Amino acid sequence: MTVEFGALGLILLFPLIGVLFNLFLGARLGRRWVNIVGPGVIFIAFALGIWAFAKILSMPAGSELHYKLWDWIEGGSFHVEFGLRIDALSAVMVLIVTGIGAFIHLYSDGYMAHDADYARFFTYMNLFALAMLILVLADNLLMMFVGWEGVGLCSYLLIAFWYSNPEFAYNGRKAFIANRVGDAGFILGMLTIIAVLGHGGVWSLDFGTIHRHLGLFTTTTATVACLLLFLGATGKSAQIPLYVWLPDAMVGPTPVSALIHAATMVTAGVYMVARLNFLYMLAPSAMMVVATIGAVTALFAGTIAIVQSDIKKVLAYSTISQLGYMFLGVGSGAFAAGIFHVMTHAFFKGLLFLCAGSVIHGLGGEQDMTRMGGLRKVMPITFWTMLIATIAISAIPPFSGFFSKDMILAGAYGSGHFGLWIIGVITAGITGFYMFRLLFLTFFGESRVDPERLHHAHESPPVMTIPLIVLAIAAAIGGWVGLPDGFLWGDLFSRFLAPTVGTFTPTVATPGVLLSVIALAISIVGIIIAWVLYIWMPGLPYLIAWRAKALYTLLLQKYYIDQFYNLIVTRPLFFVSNWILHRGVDRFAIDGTVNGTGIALETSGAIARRSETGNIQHYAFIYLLGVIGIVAYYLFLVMR
Amino acid sequence: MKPLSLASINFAWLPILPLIIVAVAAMVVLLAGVGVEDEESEGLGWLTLASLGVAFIFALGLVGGTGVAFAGEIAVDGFSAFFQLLILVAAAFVVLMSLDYAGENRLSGAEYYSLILFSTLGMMLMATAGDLIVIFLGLETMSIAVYALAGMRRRDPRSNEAAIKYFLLGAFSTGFLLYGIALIYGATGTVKLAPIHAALSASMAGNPLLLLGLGMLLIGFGFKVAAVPFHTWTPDVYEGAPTPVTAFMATGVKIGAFAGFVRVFMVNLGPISTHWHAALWVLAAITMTAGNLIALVQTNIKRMLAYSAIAHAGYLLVGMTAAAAYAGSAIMYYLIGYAFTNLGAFAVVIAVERRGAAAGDSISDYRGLARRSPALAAAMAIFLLSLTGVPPLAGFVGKFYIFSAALRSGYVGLVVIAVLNSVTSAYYYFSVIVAIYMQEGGLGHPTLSTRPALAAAIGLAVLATILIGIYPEPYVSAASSAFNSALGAGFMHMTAMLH
Amino acid sequence: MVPLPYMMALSAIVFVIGVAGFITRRNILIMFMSVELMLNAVNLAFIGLASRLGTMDGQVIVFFVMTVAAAEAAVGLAIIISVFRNRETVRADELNLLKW
Amino acid sequence: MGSGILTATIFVPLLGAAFVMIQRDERAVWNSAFIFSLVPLALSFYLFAAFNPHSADYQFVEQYQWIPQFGISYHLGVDGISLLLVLLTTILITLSLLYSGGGDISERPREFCFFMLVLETGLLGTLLSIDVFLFYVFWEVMLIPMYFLIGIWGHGRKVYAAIKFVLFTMVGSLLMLAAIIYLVLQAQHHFGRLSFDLPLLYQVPLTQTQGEWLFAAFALAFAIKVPIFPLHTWLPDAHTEAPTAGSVILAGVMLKMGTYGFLRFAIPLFPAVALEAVPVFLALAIVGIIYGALVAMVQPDLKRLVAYSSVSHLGFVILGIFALDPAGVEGAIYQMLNHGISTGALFLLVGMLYMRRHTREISEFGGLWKSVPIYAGVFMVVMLSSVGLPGLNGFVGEFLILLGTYLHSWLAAVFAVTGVILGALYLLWTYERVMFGPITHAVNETIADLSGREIAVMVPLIALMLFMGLYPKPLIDRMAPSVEKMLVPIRVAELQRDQQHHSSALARLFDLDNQSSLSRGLLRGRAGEGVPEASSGVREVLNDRVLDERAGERLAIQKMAAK
Repeated sequence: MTVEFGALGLILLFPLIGVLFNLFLGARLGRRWVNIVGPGVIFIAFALGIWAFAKILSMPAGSELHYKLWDWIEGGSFHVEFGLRIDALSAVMVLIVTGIGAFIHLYSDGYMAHDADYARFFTYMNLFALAMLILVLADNLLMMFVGWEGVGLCSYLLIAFWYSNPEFAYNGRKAFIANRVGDAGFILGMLTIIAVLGHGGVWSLDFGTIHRHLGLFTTTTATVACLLLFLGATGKSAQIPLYVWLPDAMVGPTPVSALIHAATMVTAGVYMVARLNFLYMLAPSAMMVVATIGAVTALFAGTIAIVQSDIKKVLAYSTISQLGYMFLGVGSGAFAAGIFHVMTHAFFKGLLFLCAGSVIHGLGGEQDMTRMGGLRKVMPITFWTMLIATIAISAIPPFSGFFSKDMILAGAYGSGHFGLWIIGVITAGITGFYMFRLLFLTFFGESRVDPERLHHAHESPPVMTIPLIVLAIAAAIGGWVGLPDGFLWGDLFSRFLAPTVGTFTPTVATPGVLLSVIALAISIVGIIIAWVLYIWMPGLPYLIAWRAKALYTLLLQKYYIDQFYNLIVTRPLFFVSNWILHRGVDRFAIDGTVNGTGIALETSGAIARRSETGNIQHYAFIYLLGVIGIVAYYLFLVMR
Repeated sequence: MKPLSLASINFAWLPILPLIIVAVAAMVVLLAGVGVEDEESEGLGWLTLASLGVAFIFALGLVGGTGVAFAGEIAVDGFSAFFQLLILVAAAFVVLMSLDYAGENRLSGAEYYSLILFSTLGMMLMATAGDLIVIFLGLETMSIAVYALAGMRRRDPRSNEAAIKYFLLGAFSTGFLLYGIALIYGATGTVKLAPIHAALSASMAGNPLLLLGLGMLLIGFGFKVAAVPFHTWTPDVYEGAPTPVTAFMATGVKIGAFAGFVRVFMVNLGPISTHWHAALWVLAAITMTAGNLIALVQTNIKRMLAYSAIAHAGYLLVGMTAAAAYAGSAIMYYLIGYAFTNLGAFAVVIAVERRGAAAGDSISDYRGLARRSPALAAAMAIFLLSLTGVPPLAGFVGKFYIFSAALRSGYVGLVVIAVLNSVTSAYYYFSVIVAIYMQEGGLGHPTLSTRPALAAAIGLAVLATILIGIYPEPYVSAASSAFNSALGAGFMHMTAMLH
Repeated sequence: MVPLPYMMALSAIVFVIGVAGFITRRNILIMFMSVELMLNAVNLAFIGLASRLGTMDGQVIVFFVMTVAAAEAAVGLAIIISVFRNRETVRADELNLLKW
Repeated sequence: MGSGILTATIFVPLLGAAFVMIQRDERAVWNSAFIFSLVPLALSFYLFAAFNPHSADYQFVEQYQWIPQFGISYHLGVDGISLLLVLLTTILITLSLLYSGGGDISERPREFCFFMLVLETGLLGTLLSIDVFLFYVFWEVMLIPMYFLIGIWGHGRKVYAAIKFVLFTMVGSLLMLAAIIYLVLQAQHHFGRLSFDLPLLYQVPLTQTQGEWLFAAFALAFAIKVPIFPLHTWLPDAHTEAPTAGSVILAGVMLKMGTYGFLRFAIPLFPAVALEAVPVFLALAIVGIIYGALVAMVQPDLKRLVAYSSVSHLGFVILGIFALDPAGVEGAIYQMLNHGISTGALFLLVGMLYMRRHTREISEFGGLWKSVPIYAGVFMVVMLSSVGLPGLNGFVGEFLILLGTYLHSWLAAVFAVTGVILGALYLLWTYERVMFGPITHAVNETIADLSGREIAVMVPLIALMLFMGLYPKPLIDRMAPSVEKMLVPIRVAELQRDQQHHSSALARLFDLDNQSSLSRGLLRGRAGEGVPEASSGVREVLNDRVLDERAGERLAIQKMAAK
């Protein structure tokens, strides 16, 4: 059942109002107005989102709300419109985006209280919310791509928010470019879909239309399309090989990291795969690729997170790792599980970042965990909320992370990816380890804080702590909507999503609870190791680092991937562009030919000019040459 | 041999009335000028102008005529009328731009203006001739007068040198032309054009006298129209001669020469065009190319315009190569536009020159002209653009017409060469524009306000260059009906043959 | 009567002598005389052809040519004189103010 | 015949040019030039509004005899392909004049306005001519004012740049003139009358060799103008040394004349040859896209960088055109408009910077955001438009082009899509170096932000970027019928080619899955759900044919299988 629902337009309208307000009036009307309008519009959007969600709930399963804004692109026979739609999947996403977004906006009021550029900040933030909502509300791939690139833009702008620092600016650009590489794949993916459908006389990118005409796809075409789109997802959701931008993105203001680089934008790839689940289901090998990339990324990023000392970097790699989980989930066919993890992750990772932000804020900008410690007393609320988040991400029941991660691992196992399941489980242990390492280094033990900073250290103001508390509650109990089937109310979440993303049916018999217990055990082992190394024997990590120096350096240098890209892509590109193309081809070859022609003409002119010696008899001689030529020609004609 | 019968001669005076007027005027001016100071020759100029005007009016009356007069020595047709009119206009422009110049440069007015009239007479005679000998006479009348004109600045060694070079090479060349006439005479038994044409129709291919005669005629005309390699005199003479005379040589002489050339070759030797178009093809190609290449490196504007004139002769030869009715009218149209453009350009050269000296002819003297004298600069820019062949100016339509004709006759290669040459020529024409508009420095302030006649000449030339370009229709029809009338009823088969 | 080919050959030879003289002699006056030689060679040809063809045209032409040559000579000599006045030379290779 | 509105559009600027020349006061010069440029702007808006979007024919046609001896007439008309370019021209000229009056041009303003207005006449005339001769006249006319604009008001090696521009263009255009004449003579040969009228010339039957040479001549002229690699080197010089307004018009409008020429002349006149040449042009377009972007990346001079970016963007346009698919061609036209707006805006912005600092070296800047935030913000939007961010205009064109290309050759689309990445790379890097980072040169701290006039120049452009990005429908609707019509001869040529293939090559029978582009183009229905909805009569006819063809193929396969 599809119902036209005008309020969908309003969901977009309010963030847009926010953007315009902050852009044009923000700086003039002052901080007070910005602080109200900035978060306010998102809260309104949140309320509208709840309304739409309630509407969906009240309608039969599988219903969707639709609202066409206007016809958009038509070219040849191809046609897409600017249309919005909400079904179960996007309803969940809208709530995540507006809900968490609203609280992070609120938090930002406090976090950005001392920044002169607050109006610009909220402009970007509201713009981000707008783009993200377009992304999740889009009723076709192309419009989704508008949001997709829009959030990328906002990410770029916000990473480079403190533009005076050239490194920050560089990181912003790096994010945008990495995303663009993925987006190129995304575009090709869309084109493939259009071509396949168009071949059958269908010229649209509408999700519903694609779904209805799945028959036009062969396995090959579906695989190609899915893989290309997934390339886009690896960019946006920071998976191998395009993840490199995300850790560097942490130089942006922390609320940005929380909202964009943890809770919402980076999960867009997962959302896209889930949204196109029907297409992916046609392409088992593409699914396999998605799952494998997800699992490998999860492990890979987790290992790097172990040795990082920058609190936000740890969280960044953790995010990449968790995103890997989500892809493992959707790649295994457990789409609901993936989205479920998107949600819980949004709670706890958003919270983790906000807490980290609170710490950084409290310490006047310090991000190095080796210069923290013992902050438990100074920032109690931050500590407690962060503890909840850490437990949640470490997948300890009954906190939310446990349920979603469990569902994903079950999916991986159930779809027959046994190897990937093992990677997932190991990663769970690593997650527990590095997260508690972070917690211990920050809040426990002796304070290693610069005394100057410690002097000013303080708990954050309520405007920041309230969002912490709200999110902490969500992180704690948010997973209860997706309990294992047969336990209390069971898996409400998957049932709700089922009409949209289908139900996961295992191909391999799963040993049920045993799987959960194994994963849980490994997580706890990770936590215990963290406790041993950072509370019980704090000297030990240094010893290990010293002993396994090669491995330690490898991890610390993030497997040298940045350097690798630099060596094989960036430098050759510049070298070729400058020396071969610009100087070699353009200046030397082409312009050389052009100018050479000119010079040759002038030179021959200068030479020919010498025939005009001024001497009459030379002239007569030249004349005679002409005479001889003509006479010879006519004699030739006569003789012939 | 027929006995001479006065009745058969057909003394039709009316067709040669313009010639008579010009001839009489030449003598009147010469006589009237006795005792007139060199600085005060303007009156004589006006007299000359008036007589040219009268001749123009009578020449207008010839339009549409057909037939021959004086036993075929004089051709009475649109072709002659067309060229007479054009030559008269060119001469009038030259007089107009000489009015101040002659006084300023102390040229002896009586001789100067009468020589102009005499050479005009020669040109008109060439255009009107129905006989090779009359063409020869016309050519010599024109040339001898112009030799003297080139040396009018008697105390200027450069002017002397121009005159002597022109004279010697001209006389040398006359020998070839005459020899050619003699050979043709030997081959066909006549020097009258119409009977030659008739004789050719009875196949004479391979006649050695005819072919060699053809070659010699080519050489002779080639010299007058400044085709490479018979062009060598052109730059030196153009540079050394007084500028109005240069203008006259670049336009009047060239028009007159082409009038004869076209009439002899395209009209009367048309039936054997297979025997001359290959030679003309080569001449056209090297003329365009050499002219443009050497023009690239010139620093003196008159010399540059001389090479440009050579190049334009090349374009005209492209038209001749095409050898057809449409090509004939293309050439004639081209000459109209070419005449006005070049007259205008030389008028600007006169305006920029320092009075009484040859200085001011360097292209670098044009630097900053746009600031000092915007109108003059704009006029020069328009002339140069027209010479380049930029639409919608006269030069463009002319080139278009010529290229069309050549393509229609199938000379794709030649047109490509011409096109590439046009591009080359853009470089040096535009270099002058660069000097005028984009560089600073140069000579002092040229004034037009004290030389109203010169200003009028430039203004009229600008107007003509633009008008002929954007509204070519009447000129095109004039040219084509003129040429067709020369072809006449008896020659119609030529068009058919060329299709 | 002299056969035509002889006439034509003589005419051609004289013409070539004229051309050669024009090109080789440095003195302007002699160059001019060479030109006269060329013209007279042509005259010879005209006369020969006229007698062979039996028309008057050729002979008439010769008169025209002689007249024109005279006119040319008049103007030419005047020019040569004025050159000599200014430059005090009648050598062709010394007249090269104008070149290139 | 005709309302005269097109004549008015073309020649009012010329009147204006004459009018400004008699103005003595400098202010009056600027004002009158601006007002005169508003007239064609208003007229072109009227054209846009009154244009019948359902017709593929020329509209507002005017025709008068001009040079009847040559079959040349003064024949004007506007169709979906030229309509929008006319609008673009009038908009950019007006804005350029508005901008230039704000201090950018201080020397000889009268001549400047004169040449700008003459230029407008030339540009509009080129777009609106149906008679080929008339077209050629305007084509050359637009060259001259631009030459003066670069040569007089330019910077640095302006004279070199100006003459290079002229000579490059002339080589192509004069050869094209020869080709035009040749074509007309062929027409005369076939139809018995001289005519330069384009619709007639479309019908001229040509031999293969004739077609190839003529196409080559036309294509060369247009390729130089576009410019297509490797004929592009006049562009960086001309763009860089030109005054700001000159660069805007040069990049914004004049380059489009090349691509317009392909659409109007080179392709429809010689469809069969164009079809053969597709691989060459696709390859050159791709090289241009990548090459332009890479070379732009390493330019130290802002304006040069933007200039090379034009090479890259125009590569996209060529790609779309030679996809020879409605989507691709529509995208290409759209991209022409986009490029005009975005690159025009970029040149304006660089000019504004130059006016303040008298340098365009990127290394002279850095951290400008702090001192000129409005400028930086505007620059950001313009840059994003140029990058092709969805939601802004650039994306629509780029996407349609890629779509058209993909339908023709997926491989070409794969290569071309790298341009999307590289475009972002060099523009963002530039932005970063200019706007971000600390202020490295003390002078940059005190430069003034945008003035009211400058904002007034930029606002319409930014509005257009947004509008065209979000609601391209009214524009595409107007161009669609003309594009379809233009492609009909291509479809016919494809059909003929395929027929030859079919009769000879049995192997193709196995190639059922690999649809010929013909049937793909034909089986396309708008917003079609299943049943293709043919949009023109020709299409329907061809449709039947294709279905037959496919049935035949199937039959043949069955026979083969039976053996």
